[in-house]
Amino acid sequence: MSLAVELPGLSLKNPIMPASGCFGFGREYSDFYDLSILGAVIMKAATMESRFGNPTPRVAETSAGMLNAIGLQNPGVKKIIATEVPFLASFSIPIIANIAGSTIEEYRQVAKAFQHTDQVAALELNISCPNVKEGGIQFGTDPFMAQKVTEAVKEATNLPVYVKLSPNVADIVGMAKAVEKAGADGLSMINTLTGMQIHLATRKPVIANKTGGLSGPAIKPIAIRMIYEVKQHVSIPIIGMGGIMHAEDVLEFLLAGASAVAVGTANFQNPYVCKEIIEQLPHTLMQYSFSSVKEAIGKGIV
Amino acid sequence: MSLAVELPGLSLKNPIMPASGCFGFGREYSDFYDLSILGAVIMKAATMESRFGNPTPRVAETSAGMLNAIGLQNPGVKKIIATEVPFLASFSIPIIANIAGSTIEEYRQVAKAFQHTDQVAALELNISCPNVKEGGIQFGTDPFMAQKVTEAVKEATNLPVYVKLSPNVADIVGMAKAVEKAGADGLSMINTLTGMQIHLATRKPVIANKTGGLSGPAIKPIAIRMIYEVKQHVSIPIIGMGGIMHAEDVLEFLLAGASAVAVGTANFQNPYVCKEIIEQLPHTLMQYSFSSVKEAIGKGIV
Amino acid sequence: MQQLLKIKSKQTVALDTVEMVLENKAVSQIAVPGQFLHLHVDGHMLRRPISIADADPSVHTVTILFKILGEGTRKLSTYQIGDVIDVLGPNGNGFPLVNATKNSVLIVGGGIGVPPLYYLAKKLTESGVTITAVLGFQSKEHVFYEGEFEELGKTIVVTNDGSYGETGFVTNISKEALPSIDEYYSCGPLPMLQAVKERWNNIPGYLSLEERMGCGIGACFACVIPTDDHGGYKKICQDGPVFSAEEVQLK
Amino acid sequence: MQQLLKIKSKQTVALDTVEMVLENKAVSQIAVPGQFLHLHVDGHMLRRPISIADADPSVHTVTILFKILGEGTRKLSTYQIGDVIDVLGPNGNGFPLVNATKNSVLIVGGGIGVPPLYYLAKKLTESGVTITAVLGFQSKEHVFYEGEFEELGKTIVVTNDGSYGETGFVTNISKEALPSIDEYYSCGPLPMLQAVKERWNNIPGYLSLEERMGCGIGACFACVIPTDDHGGYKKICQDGPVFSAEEVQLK
Ligand SMILES: Cc1cc2nc3c(=O)[nH]c(=O)nc-3n(C[C@H](O)[C@H](O)[C@H](O)COP(=O)(O)OP(=O)(O)OC[C@H]3O[C@@H](n4cnc5c(N)ncnc54)[C@H](O)[C@@H]3O)c2cc1C
Ligand SMILES: Cc1cc2nc3c(=O)[nH]c(=O)nc-3n(C[C@H](O)[C@H](O)[C@H](O)COP(=O)(O)OP(=O)(O)OC[C@H]3O[C@@H](n4cnc5c(N)ncnc54)[C@H](O)[C@@H]3O)c2cc1C
Ligand SMILES: Cc1cc2nc3c(=O)[nH]c(=O)nc-3n(C[C@H](O)[C@H](O)[C@H](O)COP(=O)(O)O)c2cc1C
Ligand SMILES: Cc1cc2nc3c(=O)[nH]c(=O)nc-3n(C[C@H](O)[C@H](O)[C@H](O)COP(=O)(O)O)c2cc1C
Ligand code: FES
Ligand code: FES
Repeated sequence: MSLAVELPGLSLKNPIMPASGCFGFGREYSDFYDLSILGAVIMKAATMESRFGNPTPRVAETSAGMLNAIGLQNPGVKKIIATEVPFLASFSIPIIANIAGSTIEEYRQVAKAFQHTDQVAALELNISCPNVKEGGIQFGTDPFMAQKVTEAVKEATNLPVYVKLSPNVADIVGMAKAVEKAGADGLSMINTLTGMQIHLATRKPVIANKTGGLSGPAIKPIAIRMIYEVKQHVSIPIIGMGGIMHAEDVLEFLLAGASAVAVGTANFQNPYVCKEIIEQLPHTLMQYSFSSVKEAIGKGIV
Repeated sequence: MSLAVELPGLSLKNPIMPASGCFGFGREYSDFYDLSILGAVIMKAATMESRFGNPTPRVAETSAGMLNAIGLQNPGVKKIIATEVPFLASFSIPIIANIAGSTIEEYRQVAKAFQHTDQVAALELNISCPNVKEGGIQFGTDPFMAQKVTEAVKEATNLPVYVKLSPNVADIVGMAKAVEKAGADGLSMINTLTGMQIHLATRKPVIANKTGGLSGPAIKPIAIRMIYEVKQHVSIPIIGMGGIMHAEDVLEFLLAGASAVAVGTANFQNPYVCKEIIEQLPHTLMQYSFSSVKEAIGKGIV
Repeated sequence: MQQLLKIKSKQTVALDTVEMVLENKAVSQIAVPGQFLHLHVDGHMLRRPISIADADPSVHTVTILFKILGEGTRKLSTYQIGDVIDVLGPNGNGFPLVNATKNSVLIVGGGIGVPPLYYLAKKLTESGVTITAVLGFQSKEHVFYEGEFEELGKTIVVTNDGSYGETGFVTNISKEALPSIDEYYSCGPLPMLQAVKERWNNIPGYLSLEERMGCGIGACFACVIPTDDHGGYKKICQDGPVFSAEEVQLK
Repeated sequence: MQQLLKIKSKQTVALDTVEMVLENKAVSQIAVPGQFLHLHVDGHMLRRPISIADADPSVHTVTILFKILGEGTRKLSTYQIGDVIDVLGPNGNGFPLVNATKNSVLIVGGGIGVPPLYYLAKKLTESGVTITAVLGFQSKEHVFYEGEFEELGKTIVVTNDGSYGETGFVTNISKEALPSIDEYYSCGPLPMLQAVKERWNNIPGYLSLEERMGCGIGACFACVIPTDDHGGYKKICQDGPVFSAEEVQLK
């Protein structure tokens, strides 16, 4: 049973990676299991300077999901390269750096900064974080802006660039095509849907930032639909995510057209989830008569 | 404890009504309880001619939600007026007719047809059904088209018109403003989010129509967010819906800015759900120190 | 109607196949063969339709059998004796019980379509009808209720792989192996029902159909089946699940 | 670490307040006062952080007390003796146990902030420290563990409405009613902690803080608290939940 997948810049021994922002820089989860079993790891978003992020509360629980508005808290790209990348590199797995910014210029700078390490295999361009006020949102919902920022980042780096799409749009195919045209090497989808919860006793939003990003199994049908639609209109590979909890979910994403997947929220409920999925995946593929991961990609498209 | 709410054309003794498509024309649920306790009832979508709808399977279960692609099956507006409206009218509750069509002309005709009964109190303009292929989707995601169809329907009827918005858009406020400008008397939000589920064993979408509309508690945070945002930018009232299961959910919708609510998917799990919510609501309001429904509307907006 | 049914006994009768005897007076008194219960399973949005496999009003019991297929039935199989299940039902219309002149009836069941036919067969034999049962299963470990049917009439078990009884499909049974029959009743997977309808197209037959359901009571239009090519339809949950073979189009 | 803890006993100790004694050797051996368990509750996406209220390695038990507030704690309260809870923990750092020279310690607890202080008070008295406990509750029916604290030292119960003990807030207790103290430890709602920090700002104090959590282990940045005005921060789940009063900004 071969779990391996080849993507631009990424030789994955299996298609499972923790999603950005849901695994920090891996330190805490390395206490639970040996991270070298992972297909790859996607780091928490990096910005040029360190950011504190949003006020708390930053998370809320919803039915089969959660809201978060961390607000891109991170120690800044230099510190990430100096201390976090080497730590992750010690596990000999491909490292994907999630990059964010408030302006196209910041995106470009962060991308450039990652040229100063050879331990990062690819960039994930986070144009879809709904929790940054200065501009993040418009990059992710306007195809023209998405194209601009993708072009700028492609110019600044020689690493493959996976553009992470926002589901908060009417036409996901249009967004995907725009960034493909701009040179994206792959797509990451989906980021969170913008949501809100109101606390009855205090009569105000639970999340201090008011709105937050909805993730978890609740959004899986939306992720599957968007990947299914986009797969038929682009020729770059898709890293799929949104609500994955089990190996069966991974197969559903592969069938919809994802070539690899990221697991986010599930890590909070079960810190071993990536490990368990990697162990279970061969059995699940076999159960549904597949002899490799590659064979399943896009097979659900009718 | 006053539960009453006054909306354009609707004197509601309480803010609870079954959502369109989730209660048929009330006949089946009238075996479970006396429908006269309801604040109002929203009928299943009416089109000009009878429609068979989509092939089956038409529903699938998801985490804390479901997908449906019924495809506007209905006996046509004439038959609805002849047989269904009189049945519902016997319960002396305001009847809201949900109208749909493939063209602006069909919308206009259906709206006009409802002039032939005086038993319908308002129209709910379904511009957001994701399951009609010929055009429904573009009315719901393009503010210009939404405005056009709203204007056409307003011209064709003297009943108040509630425009039901699709959540499958990047800018819900823009949609709301467009239909308000076009003369909408109120808004209904939200309709379902487009989703998909892939059946692993058969390797194809569970729903014969491939995609379906996601409803249920999974989408509640998105509904709350959209209502919260829209409420601050329009002056017409909002009928809120999306994942309501309990009286607490109703209060959350009121706090977000809804003036009344509709309960959809929950009816399938618990046919008594509207009745139970109506009975529970006064206690819930009291528990959170409200002395009427009206008092709670929009109180969560900070 | 909505009722609470208490689990009185529970046993595995074949591979992944669970029989539960449930207690509820009202349901046991009104249930007719072919009707189903729409079961709420904890943590699941939609209810699961499961046929009534037997009912005994004298001891207030209703029996169901289900196959563990997905998450809902898996969860249901973890329920313990004494636990209570919230159901809507009995829903739908049952099999029309034949009038006395039709005295030889064929019962054709496939896999988890067998359970409703057991209650039917019991009621038919009680009213003096002779039944012959052809029961198809994937393989030996899936076979159940053979003994129960044998007590009621001639019973032929068929397995697809030949690991038990006859080999092949229920429609492979030769004419000679069957008595002359006046009417048939069938429940099972769609391809089987299509084959059954074709093979016995010269005699009246009744089919019990399955479809994914929302409400289970006729309100949501999830479970329709076309009755003609002009938009005619029936709802499986409300007008069925049993239909005369002529009445519906099996796509 | 992830562990399964079996419920050994369960009782309601005050209005909506449940005490559970859980069995797990490893956790009972390493838990220190102030640490918490991150509990998985069936059907809930996020885990619930609950403090360790006591631990006894000799019988492998860990005690928790929780207030039924929302759906997760309500569900947890329906768990039965013998059921098993999946937890991460013990998480975070505990209270720094004072050195022997500091021999008079004030314990200030508010509501469901009282439980971690009980385990702390036990450990402190075991090492020869004199403790004085001021425990605040909403009203009489919310009071719990008064007897348990009295066994360890002078204990003053305060209720907001005066229905039991002193009336008002924990910070209303007059100087005269308290011994001279070297250090304080506090856990409770934020406004109480602010008032405590202000009132006893002349002596070293430790506060146990609460925040909504995602991972509970330091990976998601959900539970940060500012340490200065220049972007400095700590994570409550990993660096806390106990902080020296000087170290953190209580907004
Ligand atoms: C009228 C009727 C009577 C039935 N009687 C029986 C019976 O006696 N014993 C038995 O084992 N099964 C019976 N079935 C099939 C049974 O409903 C499904 O096997 C069951 O719903 C699957 O649920 P799950 O949670 O295991 O699967 P999941 O895949 O988790 O279910 C997801 C959703 O799909 C629906 N679904 C999946 N498969 C089917 C199916 N074949 N038919 C209808 N809905 C489906 C579920 O109800 C649920 O809403 C009957 C179906 C119908 C319509
Ligand atoms: C370090 C720490 C120790 C705690 N110790 C205890 C204890 O010993 N006993 C006790 O009763 N409570 C304790 N709490 C508070 C407890 O975590 C919440 O009361 C509980 O999570 C509420 O869950 P719920 O399902 O009842 O509420 P819901 O409102 O359904 O919870 C929804 C979400 O919000 C979170 N949440 C809600 N209120 C709080 C809160 N006050 N603090 C943190 N998260 C919250 C929940 O964890 C969950 O993720 C502690 C909190 C922290 C951070
Ligand atoms: C707490 C949290 C923090 C996140 N931070 C980031 C981030 O920094 N950058 C990013 O691109 N996505 C971020 N995401 C989105 C996830 O990477 C993922 O796209 C999304 O959560 C859907 O997957 P899931 O349902 O498996 O969590 C975050 C999600 C969560 C829940
Ligand atoms: C089976 C089903 C059928 C529906 N049919 C219609 C419809 O005909 N017209 C319409 O405007 N909305 C229709 N809806 C959408 C609901 O009215 C409602 O907006 C949506 O389901 C969100 O509410 P809920 O989560 O409470 O179900 C349908 C929803 C479901 C689940
Ligand atoms: S399941 Fe709703 S009409 Fe049959
Ligand atoms: S809860 Fe995730 S960092 Fe503290």
